[in-house]
Amino acid sequence: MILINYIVAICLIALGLYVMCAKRELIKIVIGMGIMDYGINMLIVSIGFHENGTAPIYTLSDIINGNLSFFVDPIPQALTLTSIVIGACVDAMALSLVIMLKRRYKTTDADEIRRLNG
Amino acid sequence: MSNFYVHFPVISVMGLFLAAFLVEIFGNKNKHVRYAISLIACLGAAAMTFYLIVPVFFRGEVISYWMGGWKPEGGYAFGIGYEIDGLGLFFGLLTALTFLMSVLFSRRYMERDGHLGHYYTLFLMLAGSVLGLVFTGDVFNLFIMIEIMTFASVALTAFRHGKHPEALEGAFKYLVLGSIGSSLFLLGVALLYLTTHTLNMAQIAALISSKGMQPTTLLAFGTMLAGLAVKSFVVPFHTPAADAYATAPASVSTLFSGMVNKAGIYGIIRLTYILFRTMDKESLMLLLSILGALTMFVGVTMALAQHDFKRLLAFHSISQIGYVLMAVGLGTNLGLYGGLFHAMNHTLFKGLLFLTAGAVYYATGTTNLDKLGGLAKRMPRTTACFLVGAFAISGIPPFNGFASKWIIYQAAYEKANLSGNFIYVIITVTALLVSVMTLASFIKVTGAVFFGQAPATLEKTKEVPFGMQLPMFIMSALCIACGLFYNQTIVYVVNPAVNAVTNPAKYVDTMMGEGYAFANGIGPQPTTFTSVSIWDPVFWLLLFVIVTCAVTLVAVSGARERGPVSLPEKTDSKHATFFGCEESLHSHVGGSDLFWGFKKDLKGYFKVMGNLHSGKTNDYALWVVIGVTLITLFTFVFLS
Amino acid sequence: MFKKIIANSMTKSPWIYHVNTGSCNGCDIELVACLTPRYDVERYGFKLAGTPRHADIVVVSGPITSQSKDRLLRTLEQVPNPHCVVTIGSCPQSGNVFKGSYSVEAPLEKFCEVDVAIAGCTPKPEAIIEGLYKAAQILKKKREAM
Amino acid sequence: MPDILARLLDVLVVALHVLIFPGLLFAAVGGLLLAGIDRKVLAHMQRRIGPPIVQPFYDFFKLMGKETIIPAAARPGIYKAAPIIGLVSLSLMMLFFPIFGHSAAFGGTADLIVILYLLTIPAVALIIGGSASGSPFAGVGISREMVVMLGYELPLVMVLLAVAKKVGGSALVFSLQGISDWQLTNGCLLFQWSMIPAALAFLLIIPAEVGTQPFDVAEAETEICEGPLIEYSGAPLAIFKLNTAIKMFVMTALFSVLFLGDINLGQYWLLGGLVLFVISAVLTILCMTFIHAFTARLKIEHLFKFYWTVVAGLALVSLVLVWFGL
Repeated sequence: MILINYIVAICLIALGLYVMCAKRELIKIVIGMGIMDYGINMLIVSIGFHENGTAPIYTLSDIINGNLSFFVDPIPQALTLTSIVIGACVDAMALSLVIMLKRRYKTTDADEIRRLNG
Repeated sequence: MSNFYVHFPVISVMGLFLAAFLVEIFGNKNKHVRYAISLIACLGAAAMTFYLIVPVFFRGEVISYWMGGWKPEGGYAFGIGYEIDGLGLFFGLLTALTFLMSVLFSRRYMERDGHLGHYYTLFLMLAGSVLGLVFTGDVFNLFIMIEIMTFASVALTAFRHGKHPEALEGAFKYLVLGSIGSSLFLLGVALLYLTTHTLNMAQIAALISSKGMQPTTLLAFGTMLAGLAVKSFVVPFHTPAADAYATAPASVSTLFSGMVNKAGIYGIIRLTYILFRTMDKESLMLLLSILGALTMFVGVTMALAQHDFKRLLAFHSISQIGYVLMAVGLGTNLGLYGGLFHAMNHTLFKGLLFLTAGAVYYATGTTNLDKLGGLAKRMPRTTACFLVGAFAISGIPPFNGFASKWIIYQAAYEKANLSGNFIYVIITVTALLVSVMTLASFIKVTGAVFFGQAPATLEKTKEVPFGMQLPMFIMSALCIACGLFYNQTIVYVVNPAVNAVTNPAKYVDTMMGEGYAFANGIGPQPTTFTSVSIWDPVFWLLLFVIVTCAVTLVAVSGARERGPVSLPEKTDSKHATFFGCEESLHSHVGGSDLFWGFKKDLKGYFKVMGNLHSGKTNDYALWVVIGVTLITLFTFVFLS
Repeated sequence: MFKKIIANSMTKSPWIYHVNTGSCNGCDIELVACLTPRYDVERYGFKLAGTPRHADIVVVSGPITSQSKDRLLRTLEQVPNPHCVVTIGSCPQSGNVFKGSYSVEAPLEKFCEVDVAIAGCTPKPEAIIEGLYKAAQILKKKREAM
Repeated sequence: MPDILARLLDVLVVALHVLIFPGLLFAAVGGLLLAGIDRKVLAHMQRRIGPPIVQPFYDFFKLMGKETIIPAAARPGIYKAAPIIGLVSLSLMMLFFPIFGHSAAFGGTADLIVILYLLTIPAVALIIGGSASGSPFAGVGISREMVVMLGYELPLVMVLLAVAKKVGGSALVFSLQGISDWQLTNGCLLFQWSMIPAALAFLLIIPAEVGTQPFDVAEAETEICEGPLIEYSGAPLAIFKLNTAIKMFVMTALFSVLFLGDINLGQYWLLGGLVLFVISAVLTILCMTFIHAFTARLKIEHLFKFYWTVVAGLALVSLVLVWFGL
């Protein structure tokens, strides 16, 4: 169950990287960035996942008994939330840059947007 | 209130972020208000950072601060902690100095642009994020700061897209490649959390030290290292740096080279020396040194082929970061001293050079080497500052670049001698050679921009206003002072940072409670600076001045016997440039014509490099993916 | 003391800058012949300089064509003081066989002061050496008068 | 009171060292004489009589007496200061060499990397001065000067590293004093067979560093009118010519320090200076005059290729041999 999460996450990251390397359309490159982000988010959520875990509510007696492994780790979820927000911002920024590039270069083909070379 | 200064780091970071929003709210209309807010925020943050020198550098304290008072409980750190040791403060000082100079420069430099409210907002966010990055003691917080930094950098790169559409292109590449780097870093953080269940750097260091390296930890290390390498723009991740530095406004380029790529180097040092403590592995040293050597060579050779002032400086920035990485990667104390000192010097002289490039742009409206020329007569102060920067970066004694490079060469060759590995000899030779090539390409800039004959379009060029000269003067003075008094600089500024790096026990203890580090097997090992050989630039300069005085005295006393000096009064043919008997015309040897012989012999190499730097986002992404994969695989295979 | 040393040095290291103003190359070849091992003017310290800024003696050959007149005068102005002007051959002195041609401006005396004129078409290397040596002595006098 | 007198005497001795004996005056006179010897021997090799040995002195004084024309395109300050900076740093180089025992003002505080970098100052002064004069010929000249520098710097670096490793063994020795001390006990480095390629490479570097034919592409007076020096006249030109002459002396003296060791004649330091001068003269004739006499000027790309293949190859051979303990 958890293994498949990891496999899917790695596949998503690889897919994202592949899209960034191989697709010439700028919007597709941005989509690749998004896919890679989702892969990593999935990985982080899976790290905190716990089979049959409960919400992270515990009492003092649990701490004293060292019985702390029955709940899902909340920190990775917090990390994921933050990371999703950041990812969304980055994608928005990238798309706005694509719009400006389309206006100035009249194209969204990465092969033609190469005035800075050499 | 004896230790009121523990609040300073957090106030300075938050103050910069707060000011960023205040500028956006109040400063969009009134230019005085927005500049006042930015200047006060920068001055305040810088002053607080500089104040921390007293407790951290002089008294050797490590300052810790828990956000919201969430102290560690039961041996686990839950809250976000800020922790300032010598290393963090060292880079914090460089950051503070850079944004202070840049904000002073920005007032006049940016006056012709619109939307300056946004500019200062992003500027302050960039400054705050880098300061937060070096002060934070939490890995995830580090990631957030990296993301804010990338975000602000990208937006600032594209700031002048109205006049220069290439800025958009540079920004887009920077964003795409930067996002790969930060995603990888996040991946590493997640993996690290999987094994240690904490995000606090001090605790991670202690736990890894006691548990040893597991495969997951190793993978985390590999991906984090690769991510930070992308952020510090080492080869093969350097391409977005060249594009972004070249197209951003010069004040922003100063920030980039002065603090953004230093942030990556800071991360690498923190990661390898303190967090994972993997610098005792020969293979990692080899990896970092080779990466560094490759970076400096590729950077400098690409710089030789450039036609744009700022793009050339950008490639030099990459090349100098290679020096720092190589020296730090040697894993010896001397290497650390050299590397950190060079990082500091790089901030000084490269910041200065970008400022002069900005001044040239301000005065002439272009940075194309083939269109400039003869500015020395029209902008004498800028020329003088540029020469200081150029000599410093080329390592001409007695400027600061020489002192740090000199230590780096010694460190590299000593490392070669200790390890018996011939690769380090090659690295040493490369480092020495790159220095000459740096000189060569700055000669090219000097000849193409400041000396020679001015084209007709630049006849009316005037010196930049004093507001722009002041930061250049300060940086030049610091360049000369750090070169002359390099021993004192090392003892008072670099030494605390090196001690913090080699002695992480205190870092862990301050955060997690006394004795925590020792319990997890981190012992103290303080270090002192010992150079292989001696050289006293002050003495040399003294002798230089004495002899110069003597020569001048002889010259003055013999002035009657000597031939007369004939100064040009107006344009007459006696003082015109000799042109093979013809009337002298405007003729200027542009930047692209220099080094013809050199380029012809290495035609193959330059052709390949030119093709590789194709400018296509996909190609660059491929470089990054290949590089990242190789680094991760290398660490995974050779470090276990 | 230095004044004397400098004045003496003037005679011992005159550097030559050679301008051809439409010469048939006969005189030029003879001037170059002076540098060869057979005549070796370098033993007196003579040397060919690459630019008028380094020159002490400007050697002019050829009949000063109209095209080259301005260029010659411009070059002469760029030579630092003290300097001498030496003409080789008859052309710059009189115009030689080209005299009266619409495009020839000789003699050179019309435009500037000539210190030594070496006659002949072409003068022998011995004569050229003698002339240059005399020019070097004039150089010393000019220096002393400065 | 005697303390102060003793201090004053010390200062006076240092001043004498700096200005007269191993410093400015000695370097200048020795360099000019070397240049004279070079010209005389060259003339004899070409079956000429040649100028007198003191000819460079005449040239120097003559140029001092000429008018200095500062061209309109030049920056007067840099134009005048560049040659003096070159002269002073070159003459200070002589103080670094531990050739006169410990009488040298710097004792043993110099090291190879410092020397390597100080050697670039005169070249940089020439380049900056040349480009400050604003002539396009100078532009071509400085670019060539820079390419020549790129050419010889690679082998020079390798030679110096080989010396440091050979002398140091397990602990590196960068200091010149250490190198000459080692040679006092172990004999000249030149006679260590693994160092012979390095010595040859160094001999080939000297003419490029000084800029004599066939490596004088930067100042080729027949094609680019003396390159960086084209607009120079009068006293600054005289000092540049003096710099070239001192460079001959400094480079050959560096060779004798690196490969022949210390000339320490104790109280007969004047004799030591003479011995050094004789060695320098022999080396000058060997590596500059001979090569000058039977070669024509190289093209810049050939020069660069020559240094990065042949000379760097020689230096590399030495470095590898030394590295593997031979």
